[in-house]
Amino acid sequence: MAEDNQNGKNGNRLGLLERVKAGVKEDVQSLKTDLPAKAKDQVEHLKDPTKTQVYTSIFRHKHDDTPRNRALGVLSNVFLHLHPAKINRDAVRYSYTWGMGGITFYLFIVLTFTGVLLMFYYHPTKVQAFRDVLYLEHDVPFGKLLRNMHRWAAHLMVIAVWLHMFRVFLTGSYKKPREFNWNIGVLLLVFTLLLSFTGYLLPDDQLGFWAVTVGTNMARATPLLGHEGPFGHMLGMTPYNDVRFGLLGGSIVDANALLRSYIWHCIGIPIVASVLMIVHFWRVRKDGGISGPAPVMLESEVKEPK
Amino acid sequence: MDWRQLWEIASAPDNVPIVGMIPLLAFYIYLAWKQAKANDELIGELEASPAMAKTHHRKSWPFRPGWSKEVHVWPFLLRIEFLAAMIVTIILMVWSITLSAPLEEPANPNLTMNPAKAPWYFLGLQEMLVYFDPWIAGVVMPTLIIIGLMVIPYIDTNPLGSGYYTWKQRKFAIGTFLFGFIVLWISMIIIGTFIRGPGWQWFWPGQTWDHNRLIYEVNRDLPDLFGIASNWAKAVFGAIVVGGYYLVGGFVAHGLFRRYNPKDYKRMSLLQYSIMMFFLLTMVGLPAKMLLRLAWHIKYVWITPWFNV
Amino acid sequence: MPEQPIPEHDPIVTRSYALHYVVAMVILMATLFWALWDEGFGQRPWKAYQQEWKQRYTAFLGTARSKSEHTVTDLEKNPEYQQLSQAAEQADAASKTRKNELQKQITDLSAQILAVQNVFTDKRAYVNYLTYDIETETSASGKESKKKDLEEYKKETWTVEFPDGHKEKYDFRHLEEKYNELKDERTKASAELGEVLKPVTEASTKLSEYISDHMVDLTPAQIDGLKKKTADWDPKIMQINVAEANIVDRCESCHMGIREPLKLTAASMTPKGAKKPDEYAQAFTSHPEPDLLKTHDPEKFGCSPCHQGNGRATTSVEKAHGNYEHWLWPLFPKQNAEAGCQTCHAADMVLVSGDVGWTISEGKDLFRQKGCMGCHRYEGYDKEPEELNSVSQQIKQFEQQKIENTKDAADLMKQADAAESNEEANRLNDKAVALRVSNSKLDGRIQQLDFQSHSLLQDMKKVGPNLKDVRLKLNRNWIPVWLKKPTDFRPNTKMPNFRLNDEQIRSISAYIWQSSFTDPLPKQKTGNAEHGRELFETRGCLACHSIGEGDQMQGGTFAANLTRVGEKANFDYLVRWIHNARQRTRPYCPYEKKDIGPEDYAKKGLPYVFDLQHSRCPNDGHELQVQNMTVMPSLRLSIEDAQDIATYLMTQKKQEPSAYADASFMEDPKLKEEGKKWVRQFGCAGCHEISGFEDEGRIGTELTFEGSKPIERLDFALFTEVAQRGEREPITDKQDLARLPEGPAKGPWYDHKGFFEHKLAEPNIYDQGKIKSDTEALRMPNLHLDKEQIRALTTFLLGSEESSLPASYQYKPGDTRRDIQEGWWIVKKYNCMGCHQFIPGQRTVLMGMKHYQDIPEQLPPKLLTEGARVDPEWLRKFLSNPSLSTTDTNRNGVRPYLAVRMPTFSFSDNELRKLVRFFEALSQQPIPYIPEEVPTLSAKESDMARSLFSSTAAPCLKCHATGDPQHDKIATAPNFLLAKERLKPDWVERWIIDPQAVSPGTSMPSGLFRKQGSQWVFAGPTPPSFQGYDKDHTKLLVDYIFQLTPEEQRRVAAAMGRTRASTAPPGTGKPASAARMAASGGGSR
Amino acid sequence: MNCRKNWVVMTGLLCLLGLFLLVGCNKSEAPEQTSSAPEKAAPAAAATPIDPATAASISGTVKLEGAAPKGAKIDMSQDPACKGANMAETIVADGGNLANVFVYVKEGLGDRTFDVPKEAATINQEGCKYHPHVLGAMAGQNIEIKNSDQTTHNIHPTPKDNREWNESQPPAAAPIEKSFAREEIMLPVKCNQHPWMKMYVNVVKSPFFAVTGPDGKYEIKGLPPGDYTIAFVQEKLGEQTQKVTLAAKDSKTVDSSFKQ
Repeated sequence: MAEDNQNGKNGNRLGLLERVKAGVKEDVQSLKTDLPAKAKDQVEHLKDPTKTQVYTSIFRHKHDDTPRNRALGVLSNVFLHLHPAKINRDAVRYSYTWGMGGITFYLFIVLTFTGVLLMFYYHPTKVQAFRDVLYLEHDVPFGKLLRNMHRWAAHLMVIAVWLHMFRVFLTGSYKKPREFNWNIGVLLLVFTLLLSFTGYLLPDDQLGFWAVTVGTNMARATPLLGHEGPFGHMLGMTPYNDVRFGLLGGSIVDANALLRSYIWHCIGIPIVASVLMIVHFWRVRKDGGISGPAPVMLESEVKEPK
Repeated sequence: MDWRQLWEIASAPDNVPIVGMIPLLAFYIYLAWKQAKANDELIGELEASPAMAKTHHRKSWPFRPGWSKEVHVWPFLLRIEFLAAMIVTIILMVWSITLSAPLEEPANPNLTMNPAKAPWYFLGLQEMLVYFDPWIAGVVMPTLIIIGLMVIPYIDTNPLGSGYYTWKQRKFAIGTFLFGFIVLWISMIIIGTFIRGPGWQWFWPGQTWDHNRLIYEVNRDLPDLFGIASNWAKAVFGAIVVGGYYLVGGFVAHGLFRRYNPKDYKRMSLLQYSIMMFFLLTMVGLPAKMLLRLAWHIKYVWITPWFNV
Repeated sequence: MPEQPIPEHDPIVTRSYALHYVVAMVILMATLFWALWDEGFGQRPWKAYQQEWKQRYTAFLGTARSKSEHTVTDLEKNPEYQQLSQAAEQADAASKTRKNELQKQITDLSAQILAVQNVFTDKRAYVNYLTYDIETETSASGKESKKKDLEEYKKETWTVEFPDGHKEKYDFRHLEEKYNELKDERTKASAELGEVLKPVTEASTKLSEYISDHMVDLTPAQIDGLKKKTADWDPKIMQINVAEANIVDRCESCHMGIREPLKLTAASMTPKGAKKPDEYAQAFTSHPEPDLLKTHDPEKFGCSPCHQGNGRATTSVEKAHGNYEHWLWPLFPKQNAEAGCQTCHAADMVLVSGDVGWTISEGKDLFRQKGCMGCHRYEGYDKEPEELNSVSQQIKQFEQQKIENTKDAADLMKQADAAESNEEANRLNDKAVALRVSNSKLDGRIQQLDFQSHSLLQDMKKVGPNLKDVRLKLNRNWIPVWLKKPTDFRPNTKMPNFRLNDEQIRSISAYIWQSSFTDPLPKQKTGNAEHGRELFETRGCLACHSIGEGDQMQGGTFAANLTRVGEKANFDYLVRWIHNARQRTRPYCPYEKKDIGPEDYAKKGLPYVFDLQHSRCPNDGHELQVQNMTVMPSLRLSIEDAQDIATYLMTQKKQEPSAYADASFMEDPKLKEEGKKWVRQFGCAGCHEISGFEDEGRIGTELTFEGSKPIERLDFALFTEVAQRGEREPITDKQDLARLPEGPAKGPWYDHKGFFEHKLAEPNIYDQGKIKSDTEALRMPNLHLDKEQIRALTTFLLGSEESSLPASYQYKPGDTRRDIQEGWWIVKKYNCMGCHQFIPGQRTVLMGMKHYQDIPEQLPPKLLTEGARVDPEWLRKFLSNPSLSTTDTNRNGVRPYLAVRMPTFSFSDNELRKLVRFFEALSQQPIPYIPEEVPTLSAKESDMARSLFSSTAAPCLKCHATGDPQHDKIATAPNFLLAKERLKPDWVERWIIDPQAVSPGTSMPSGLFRKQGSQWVFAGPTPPSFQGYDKDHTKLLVDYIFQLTPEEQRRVAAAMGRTRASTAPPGTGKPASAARMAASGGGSR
Repeated sequence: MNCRKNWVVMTGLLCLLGLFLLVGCNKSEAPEQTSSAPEKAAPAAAATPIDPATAASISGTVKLEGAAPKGAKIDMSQDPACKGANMAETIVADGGNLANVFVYVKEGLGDRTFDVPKEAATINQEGCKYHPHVLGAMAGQNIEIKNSDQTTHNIHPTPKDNREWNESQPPAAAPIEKSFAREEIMLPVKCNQHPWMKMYVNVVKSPFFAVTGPDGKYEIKGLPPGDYTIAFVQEKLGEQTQKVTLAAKDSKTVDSSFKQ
């Protein structure tokens, strides 16, 4: 517009005004016709949100029941791509799988979530630990529920891991080519128990204190490395330098033990366990998905080694 | 019958998982057994008629030609996974609302708890403390369990039974595992939870946990039974007994294994076979030692200046 | 494989999970809502309490308000009120017109200000902006031009439209002026309005003050305030949070009424129609002792430090009260609520204010009186032996120090002699000198400690009698009978029942008998039993001892019942005991650990004399125990009186001593060793002095922190399960069952209270069903306590906790309040409260006796203001010798007219010091006391005072003793001559103005003086010489009393003998002869 | 799948909403049931009227069994202002008639309350002696104490259940007015300056009391019909009680006797 005016200075004053008038009129006219059309168009567009750019940027394919899109639904999803697009028809049978591996993983997620929330309220010090738990119980909104869920999920996870291992053994799923993954699984079982055990001390109550005392007292008797263990003396083990001291950061269960168990519980073991989990899941896929249900094999079909 | 005592034990918040685990385990064993039975029957049939073996789809579930052999993960698997997640969430929430996690008195090193129990999943090991010195029960045994579990895939040479439930084709493997898991691990936990009361004494279910109960028990060492007094003699004697156990037991086991499991025996290399034998004998050694302790009050078999077994 | 029909369609693909999902979803959502509900309500039961509170309290306030209104209506009838109300109305009326004018003016001005302000602020903003621009402009020319702009702008005019419609134009300067002018005006008007309203507000304040001053309860307005507060109440958690002590108490979330200003009882909070108060009603009561909350401000103390429980918890009553497993500090039971006091006030024998009838104090007393501390250590109780120990340790240390100092000094001096320079030598010499001086200081300290140990030996007391004297004192045959079951002989004895078997009795009695002294006793004459009875009943024996059994019993419970003493005691010994209970047969040397006899003295050629002045061991010079370790004092009776009393006591026996079965086995030396074993086993030496057991330790557990012992450490033995489940009451013995404060167990009693109560009711209860040998069995004897005593002791023990509160919360004052704390231990130790009243409302033993019902003036004086009354130096003298005389001791020093006798306790210096400080501190008197200077009276004033003193209207000498034996027979008040040395003048003045306020119930009447203006004048007719005297009459009298001489007193007494006392003629002040004094004294009768 | 899932969620939500509405309704009903306000504390009971038409009366004589002790003479020489003769008044019996016995209705009046008389009961101190020796008064009734002697007295009641006080009263001083709020029988009053001076005030809640005169007689009038326990109290000899049933307009004789 400013430019128009500038130009107008050189030309006819009246003409300029006319042109401005005409231009404005045209603009108004275009608004009158375009707006309703665009609005209609927009409504049409919004009727199917799956076609919007925002939607398609997130979901890269349609969600209808075509086999292609079903497969894409799994493969293009970062959370779901652990799964193959298609699996053995009987592998969805719960009676075979028991679903314990998945439940364990789900519980791990629940524990991580509740655990992080609990960490907001907890200080791993002798003075505050017990008070913080009381505070959680009595003051924090949903604090009690949070703590209960964390605790019970931990117990449930131990049971789920055991059952998972039980199922894997019974279906012979550790056999070739899954030997290594079984080993990863055994390690994960150990870490699950250690996670639970290290968490036991954190409320700093009698229950945890004595459970951990009993537990770590065994470490005294470690052969060679414990001061009460076989040959420990000969290697110069005392209560102040043996493996138990290393575990507790002291000769008794005290502030250092609390801190160590907190760090193992919240940082050390979860990281290691997560890494192992990734390997575990990866290997499940790479070893050919879950083992079964496979067609039964007959003795007669076994190819004897030479 | 002291029902109240029983209820007190069973309803202790930290014991509830165990109480829940027992029926859960029973259910899953039943589930596995049912499928194993169906598969075993199918195997029997197929072995009987090679013709059928050629055409059969080889699963105990019904199948019709034309049904797809593979299904889409989405939605057929994921719907089950989501459902499972929901059910677990529900269980967890209800459990958390109705039952509070235990919180006892602030830690007090001067006040010993009686009984002082480890977390329930370690009670099997704690129970072992009765029969073995801590270095075995607390250190050697867990290590052996872990290693033992890890070597399983490498010593199990049986190619059958991979990916389906069966009993017929894997009698030895499954029997051994059930023995280890159910008898030695789970039942020890149950004993540790329900049976072991104050002073880690044996209380039958329904017996009152009397803190003042005294029992009379004199534990002897095996060498003493034979009147061996000298320390060196004891050490040598113990070594002989333990070594003897492994040798004689190994020989007996060898005889049995060779006779009843000839194919596996044939398939196994020497290393595989000796590792299996070591773990098998060690595992059987546990109840043997327990029996010695419970029936004859024998504390140690092998006494040396550095360690006792 | 059973053939099953194969379905047409693939079930895996066709099967629908819709139903599963619906069900799971419904349940999941339900669970989520459940979790929400649980968080909002399930975990917050207090919300229901607060709802209920709102309704009930509102209803209660409704009735309270109508009552209050009633009172107000009554009040309003009062002329005083009406006068005030009239004044208020008048003030209101007077100010009305002016008030209205002013208010209108202010409104107008405000509107005008607003109008001007609208324009002014805008212009000012622009001016400010221009000014800033000028200030920051750098070039001079620019500055100039901008200044011009500003000037121009300021000259512009703008229109202001005023609220009344007229417009006016202003330039900037005038606008500013106008604005300020209007504002000034408004301020002035407001000030004037305040001035005008002042009388009105004053009058109405007076009116409302009158109402609140004259209302016992709250005024209707206050109640309305409460009502509004309640109505507006939104449920919220109520909490007290004291970070420094880690207190978070939310008790008031349910106990909403605790701090309400009205008294709320469970009954008053019960809804109409309900029969019993429900849990809400019980929760809503106000605190039963609001005064306690004043000294223990809940905002600082919270609730749980006193009551315990889990102050944070709000999820259920059990949780909040801490009545669940794993909570170490459960709420103290209602019956033992006072246990909470002990957690901070363990050092107070008497809880600081108004300690009358407190269970916890009763428990503290019982712990001492029953001799519990003989077997159980408890911080603060019977601490003399420990202190003695530490004193001797210190002495050793100091002596060591001295030796070192001497050595060092010698060393230094040697160095000095060899020093190179004079400065160096001087420096070293100075050091050596300093060491020598410090040695002399150490000598002083050692001396002090020696005195201290002398005192401590004197302070050490035993609950039971000295058993070294049994041969001298007792009927031999009686001993086994007594040991069998002491309560059979003396139902209320302190001696507990040890459940001894016959063998134990035989050997114990043999040991005690054979290890006793055999020194001969002087023979005593039989006295007059009737006179003895009179003395026994009037001299004050009954403040501690009792006599008579069952309903006939009278006297105190502090010491033994003496009814049957004649059956067991030897008359000669009894006389010696009554005459001076502290007299020992032989002194004991703690250093040599042996009793010292005349032979030891003879060896050194010393006379066999041992008492507090001769307390050094002849063998080694160590401090001896020269007194019997009893708290029984000497009543300073003559030997004849002692004989009379002993004779009387001997007559009370129920059977002849000879009727006891022969017990000559006690002479059997074979039993002695066995007996020694049992004496040790049962800890007899905890309460008795027994030969060979002088240094025996306590046999029981320490109880200082018994209440915080984990429950697992309390051995319920075979009753653990029984107690946890409360299935049955294990005590079957009827007598013991009756001791349980809450009766037989009805529910679980696996807690500290249950343990203590059962243990105290039947101390061997936890042996029941157990097989133990005699040496293993529980040793605690049955103390045959009653319900109340057990409740008190349980309360005491429950409160004996290691407090988790910071030290600043413990009551351990360092100022004079500490003197009070220490004093009470001594007061209770010697049962001073059996005779004297220390706290208003406290009943002494003597007050309860029939003998004093008609003659309360014969009771020992009340000591409510003793510290303010007497000179501390005098008090110390009096306490060490209450006869105030070295020769004439068979009398009371201050109140010879009282039959009851202030005994000589032979307090140690230590205790004297503490007692004097105690009395001073109790009355908040400064220490040291500097006596007030009493002005010397002029002759005229003396005359005036004398005339008043002897007037019939103020017949002081009618009651007060004068020293004239004739007169003193009927005297009921102390001699004025004592005043000068004994009393504090300021107290005397307060006393004569209103004696009833100082010592309620005293014989001295109130109303002798009245206030006339600012002057205290005598209430009765005054002698004419008082005309025109404008000083306080009280002051005059006090000064006179403090200057009274014996001669003057005689003169006054003589004056009183004559009929109407006007004035004694001046100049007759010659000392009256003794004969005349006697005559005139007689004349007053 | 999507549609199905939405439907599932909706149903679930609706079900739950319904459920919670139900729960919510139940909740809100509960407090209404207990909303009735507690009401108590009726206004202070007014005096219970007695119909004079039915009023009954009792009268009688109190005797002393056995010989009356000889009145001990009191030596008042201690204070020359105390004039006249004075005899101990512990037991005053003339010809077996016992004086100074306080008679009152101890039980049977139930919860009745009575107006406190406006006029004060009086005690006079004359000749270093109290007149009367035994006084009856109602709780809250004013008692006026005069001193007619030329010496100072002090009045010192030593009650059990009332407040103790002790005031001096110089000669010709204004009378002291006091009252006792609680019931108490044989409340001793004495003068500390004249140890022999002693009297008893009896404070009761009803106006039905009397003190026997020198002839041992007493009378109580205006009693409503009913069953009563009449108590006779003598300062030294203690209390005796008798039961009596009164019909309307009865006038019964209730005698009593004390043994020494």
